[in-house]
Amino acid sequence: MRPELSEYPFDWMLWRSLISASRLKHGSEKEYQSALRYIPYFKGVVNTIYNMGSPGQKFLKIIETYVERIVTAKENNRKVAMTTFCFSPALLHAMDIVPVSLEPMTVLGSVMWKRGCLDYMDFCTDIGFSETGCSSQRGSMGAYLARAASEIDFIVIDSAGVCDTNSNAFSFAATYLNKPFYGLNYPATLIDDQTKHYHRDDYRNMITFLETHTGKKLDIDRLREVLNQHAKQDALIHEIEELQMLVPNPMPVTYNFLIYAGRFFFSGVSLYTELLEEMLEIVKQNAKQGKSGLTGGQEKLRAFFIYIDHYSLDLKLWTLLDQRGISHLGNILSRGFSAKAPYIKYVQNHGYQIDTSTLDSMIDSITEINARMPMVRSIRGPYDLPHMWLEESAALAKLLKADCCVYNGTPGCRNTWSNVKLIANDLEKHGFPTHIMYGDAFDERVESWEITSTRLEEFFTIRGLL
Amino acid sequence: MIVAGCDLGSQTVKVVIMDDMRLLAKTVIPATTQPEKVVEEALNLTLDQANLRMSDIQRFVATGYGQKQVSFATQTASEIVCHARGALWHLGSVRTIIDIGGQDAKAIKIDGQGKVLRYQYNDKCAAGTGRFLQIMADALEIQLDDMGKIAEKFTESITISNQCVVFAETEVVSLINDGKKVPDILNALHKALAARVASLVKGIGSIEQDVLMTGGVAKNRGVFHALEETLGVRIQQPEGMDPQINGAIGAALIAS
Amino acid sequence: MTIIAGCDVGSLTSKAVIMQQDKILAVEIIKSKAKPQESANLVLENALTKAGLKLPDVQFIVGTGYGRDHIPFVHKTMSEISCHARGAKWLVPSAKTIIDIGGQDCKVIKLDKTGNVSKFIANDKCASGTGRFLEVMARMMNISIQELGEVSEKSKQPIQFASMCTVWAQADVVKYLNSGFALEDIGAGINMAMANRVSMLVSAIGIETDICMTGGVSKNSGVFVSLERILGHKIKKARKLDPQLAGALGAALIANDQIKGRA
Amino acid sequence: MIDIFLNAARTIEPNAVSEEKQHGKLVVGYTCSYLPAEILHAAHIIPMRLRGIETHSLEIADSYYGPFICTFPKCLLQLASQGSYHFLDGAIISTGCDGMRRLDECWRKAGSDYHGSLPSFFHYFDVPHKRESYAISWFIEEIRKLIQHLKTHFNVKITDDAIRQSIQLYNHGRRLMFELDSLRHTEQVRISGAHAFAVSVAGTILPRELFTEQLALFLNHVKNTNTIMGKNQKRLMVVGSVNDDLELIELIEQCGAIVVSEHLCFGIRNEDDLVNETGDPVAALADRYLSNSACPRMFGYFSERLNLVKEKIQKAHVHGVIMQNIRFCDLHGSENGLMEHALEALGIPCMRIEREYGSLTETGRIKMRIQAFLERIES
Ligand SMILES: Nc1ncnc2c1ncn2[C@@H]1O[C@H](COP(=O)(O)OP(=O)(O)O)[C@@H](O)[C@H]1O
Ligand SMILES: Nc1ncnc2c1ncn2[C@@H]1O[C@H](COP(=O)(O)OP(=O)(O)O)[C@@H](O)[C@H]1O
Ligand code: SF4
Ligand code: SF4
Ligand code: SF4
Repeated sequence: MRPELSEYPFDWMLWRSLISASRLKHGSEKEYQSALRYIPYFKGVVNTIYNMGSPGQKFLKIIETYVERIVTAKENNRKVAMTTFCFSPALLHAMDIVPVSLEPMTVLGSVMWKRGCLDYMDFCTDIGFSETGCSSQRGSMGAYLARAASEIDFIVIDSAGVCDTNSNAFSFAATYLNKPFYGLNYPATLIDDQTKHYHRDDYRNMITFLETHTGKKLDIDRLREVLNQHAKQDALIHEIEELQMLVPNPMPVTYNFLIYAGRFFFSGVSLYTELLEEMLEIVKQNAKQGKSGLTGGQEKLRAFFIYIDHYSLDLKLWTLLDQRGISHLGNILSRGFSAKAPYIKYVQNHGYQIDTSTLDSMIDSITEINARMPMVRSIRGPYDLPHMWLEESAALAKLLKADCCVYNGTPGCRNTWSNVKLIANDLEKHGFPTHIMYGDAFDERVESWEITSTRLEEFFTIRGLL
Repeated sequence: MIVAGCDLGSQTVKVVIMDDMRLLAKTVIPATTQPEKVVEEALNLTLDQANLRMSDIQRFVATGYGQKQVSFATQTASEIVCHARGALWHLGSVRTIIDIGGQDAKAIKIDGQGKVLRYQYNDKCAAGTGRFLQIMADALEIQLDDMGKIAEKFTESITISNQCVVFAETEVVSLINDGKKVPDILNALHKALAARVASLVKGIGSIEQDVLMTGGVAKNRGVFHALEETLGVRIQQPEGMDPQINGAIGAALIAS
Repeated sequence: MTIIAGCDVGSLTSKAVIMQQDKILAVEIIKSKAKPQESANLVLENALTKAGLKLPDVQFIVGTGYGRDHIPFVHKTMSEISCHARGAKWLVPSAKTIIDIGGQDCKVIKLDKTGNVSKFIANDKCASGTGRFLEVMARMMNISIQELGEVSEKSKQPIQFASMCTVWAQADVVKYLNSGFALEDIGAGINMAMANRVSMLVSAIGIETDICMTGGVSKNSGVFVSLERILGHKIKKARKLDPQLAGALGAALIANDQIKGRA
Repeated sequence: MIDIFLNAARTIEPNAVSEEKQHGKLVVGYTCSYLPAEILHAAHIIPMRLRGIETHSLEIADSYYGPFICTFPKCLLQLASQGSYHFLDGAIISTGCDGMRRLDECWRKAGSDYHGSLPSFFHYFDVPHKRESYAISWFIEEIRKLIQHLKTHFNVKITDDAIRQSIQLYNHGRRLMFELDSLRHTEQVRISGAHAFAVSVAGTILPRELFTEQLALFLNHVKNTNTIMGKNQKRLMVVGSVNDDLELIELIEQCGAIVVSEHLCFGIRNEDDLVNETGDPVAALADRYLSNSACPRMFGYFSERLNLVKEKIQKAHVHGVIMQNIRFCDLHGSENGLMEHALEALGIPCMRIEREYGSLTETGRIKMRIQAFLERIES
């Protein structure tokens, strides 16, 4: 790794950049200029975020707070857990554990820094980790493995049985750092009784693990508080989702990103609730005026992402969509599966309910929430089972009145790359022109954004969509 | 109406001049790092052949990698669309087009009106391109034009599996070292390339007839036959014409 | 008078070194032929002619390189790794880490105190860490392989390339060329991509100074300098001999050991 | 004598299996060593680990799988779609790794595109990635589901007694395998690595009765032979991801070494311990199969695996370890990375290679590495 990178901790650098960024709008011109010096590559993103209006500023606050909690965990006597984005952080927040979710941290590095997290990625390879693994973990994981970031105390994940690449990355980290490791493991089926029992046993066992390693008992009141917030957040998201179905879609392109990023950071925490409230307000206003959320005002096309987005410098994907008049209808990460979600409410037993009456019911609720995090739910088991990845993508595309579907992921994703051609063919049969992006969401060295975007635009033209 | 089409490829630049649906003249010359200049050169050569002047050209459409660099083009169009148009001009019944150029391979599915239904480029890391053959020809010290002919003399069936151009070259070197014969190696290379391209064609759904093959590699009989065999269908080629200029023809057709 | 020779039949070039004990009598580099036997015969013959010798004058010949098993006249074959290690140690006695980039392969070799190979790693992944990659790119840009090395000096802002795969990187290069980017920035970007790949191998094995570079690509100053920058260490230049000859030199030195061992 | 094993290891449809088929025996293929083959055996079905050797092109497989996937499941899909598995009466796909578990969808899809390529019995078999008691209960359920499906589909009986007998037979085979393995630990090795490996591959292919019977004979033969192999040769161990390709072991031995131990998927590592012969046989199977943490698909058990390998290195007096993995195999790719660091720290020379699966491997480059590795060990 470049020597200068190990000089400053990764998360600390993120934090400083974020602080400079959130101060931008408050200070004088001079302060503005001096603040910009700290974030030379971050200017574009900052502009994009500020252009989102008040939710943008709230979002900056959220990530700043998230990273701050990591950086200051030791002095505040909190334990730090390395975890994955598909693990609901609500429980960790309830237990006062500071989560470091690797994938969102990689996203932050990728959108903010010119070289993204490439050097950390390469560090993983240096120490023997498979180069072909998923880049979303490899990015920030490298910093933690190189000990060029805050120290973590233990690792909890939930991707066994869902994504081996992901589980493998974390178990590698656990071995390399010699830290306690707990991995939830999911059966391929989702809603049968056997699976439900299994979820509960496994999840409770994990709580014991966390209690042992923090020396603290799970606090019922805090858990209730977190779940109540969670329910509120779900309701807000559902309302936004309903509005997204309107033509034109009143939601700005970047808001999907805020929805899922916020959820990965602060599910069950009030900051995220406030973000959602502010977003809903704007979307509602647009809806009332029959306005599209796009900057240009005119919606030419509605695109539904069936996997993740592309996180290169300056949020280039969103800028492209916005400029071309394309509405972003969400991706696998922005989907929610509470029993009241627009898609799930017609599907028996697939959604989760939040029941805060007793400790047991609360643990069951959070267990089920976790079993329905985007990847945990959508890409476990065969993709074409009823209401799994394929069927749910097709149904959502239809519900959201999408004109086309787009796949974007990372080459490290064995899970989706094994089936992406199948799902593209199947979605075409459902009448959705489907484009497969070959780039890596986090590593521009795989395919430059130049090529990726050219192919994407070509798809829109050739298939007669634009 | 007299129009011109230009396909600015990674390896060659193709220019055609057409009068309505009639092909008047064509030029294929190697591409350089100055796209604008080569196109001008190719265009002049073509104009000379057709006894025309620049001012006679009413419209000029450019396609291919360097399409945006041709400032005097009246319009640009994507390669996929141009290939579809060109193919339909050759053969009205065409439904599947396989185009293998220097840089990439594409499979395109169209309907009777020439509308693109599906298309796909070669997968990343795939060696299914003309460049692959060129590098192999160099390694074997033979001419590109002769590859097809030499391969016909093959006697032993061998497998070349590596998916990467450079590594496939190493594999070829070890095959030579093992005393394998050049025709056998060539045959294996053609099969390898055909397999890569076949998976592309199969990837966009069932193969619909008629199938037309275009692009520089269509001139290689070895690849052509290997592809027919792998796909199990008859493949056609633009009749009496250089398959390499299909994209340029499509561009010209879009112009008119 | 003990005359020995080393013959390195590589994928792109074939090299021969003829020595009399520690003294180099003649060297030769030719482009490899399709058949390794032919390359071997020709390169050795040329070298012998330069030295004014005939084949029977040579007492021991060691063969190496991809074609090593097919060289008709050798007494022993050794892998390129051992030969490059031996050759590099002779060229730069303080060397601990050797980076050898040839046409088809990139290898990083670590030596112990006595100069034995203690660890090595070779590039298994995509081919972007090989000399061939550079040649394809140079051809794409219509410049010579020598020029490609030199452009890095002129560049202020190297372009960042998709460095994972030759075929794909090529598409990028074409795109940048066609979009009118400066040749030197593209060239520098290519050298950088290469250096990045190689540095990953180096870090994987762990750096130990001094570092020395051999193989044809070590003559590419762009890669050389970029690599120094990424690694944060100086790389020692081989001054006594063209570093592309390190493999053949090592082979000759091993031949010398064999003779001594016998005596 | 070795011929029956070699034949089994070198062909996807060995003679011995075809013969049994002609006598009306059913054959069911499976994809991962975490499937308790005893169950199939108890149903009078020949369990057969699916293999991808004899693949020459991936043109069908590549049209389903994306480019960044391990070539092993791709080879299986290719063979399946081109009809090379016509002799199968059924197939079971396990949640080995992601690429492998996705063979389920790909194969089913190929089944509709290539008529007859999907066996009528097709089962998705879930395997937990951990071994807490509740995971074992889940696994027991999975095994029972499999039993039920087999029963109804093939109209066969699978009694506890039959399973118990199968367990005994399999255990007997395992004991013989241990014995064969221990013969490779001695200073004077009487069996080449390639032959020993052929035996363990054959163990997953041949009808078990035939296999144990032949293995017993072969053991006697090896014990009494006078030919000593690998004198003064370097003793190597091969570890890592799936390999059922004799050629890889042969290539290593051609370079002048002898392979005295493996820790590969398909090798002895899957036969490492015995199944309890008393009590509920399904529970015993679940317990034994899940307690085997030899494969990195069991997350979080690295140190156990490391110890297993270290133990083998000691027992077999190994001079160096070749760690191979198929390109895009994340599990073994990073496992090899960790293991390399741990073993090198103990002074055991290691070399990692990444390759394509089986017949797609390109031997030239690998050979150079093996030779260089041997030169390194010797110097
Ligand atoms: N006469 C020929 N015989 C066989 N192959 C040829 C011949 N001429 C060209 N090719 C192949 O065609 C490729 C160039 O195709 P082309 O369609 O011109 O590519 P592009 O459009 O990318 O420039 C070359 O790489 C070469 O492999
Ligand atoms: N003068 C030079 N300047 C820059 N690069 C060079 C020069 N000469 C050779 N090369 C590079 O060296 C490579 C060949 O290296 P070499 O060690 O001879 O390979 P091999 O041993 O595999 O035949 C070429 O591919 C080229 O990239
Ligand atoms: S993107 Fe794919 S590989 Fe990465 S964590 Fe998600 S499922 Fe796993
Ligand atoms: S390597 Fe592991 S997961 Fe893969 S088949 Fe073997 S035992 Fe199963
Ligand atoms: S080698 Fe690895 S990736 Fe391939 S099937 Fe086995 S475990 Fe899966």
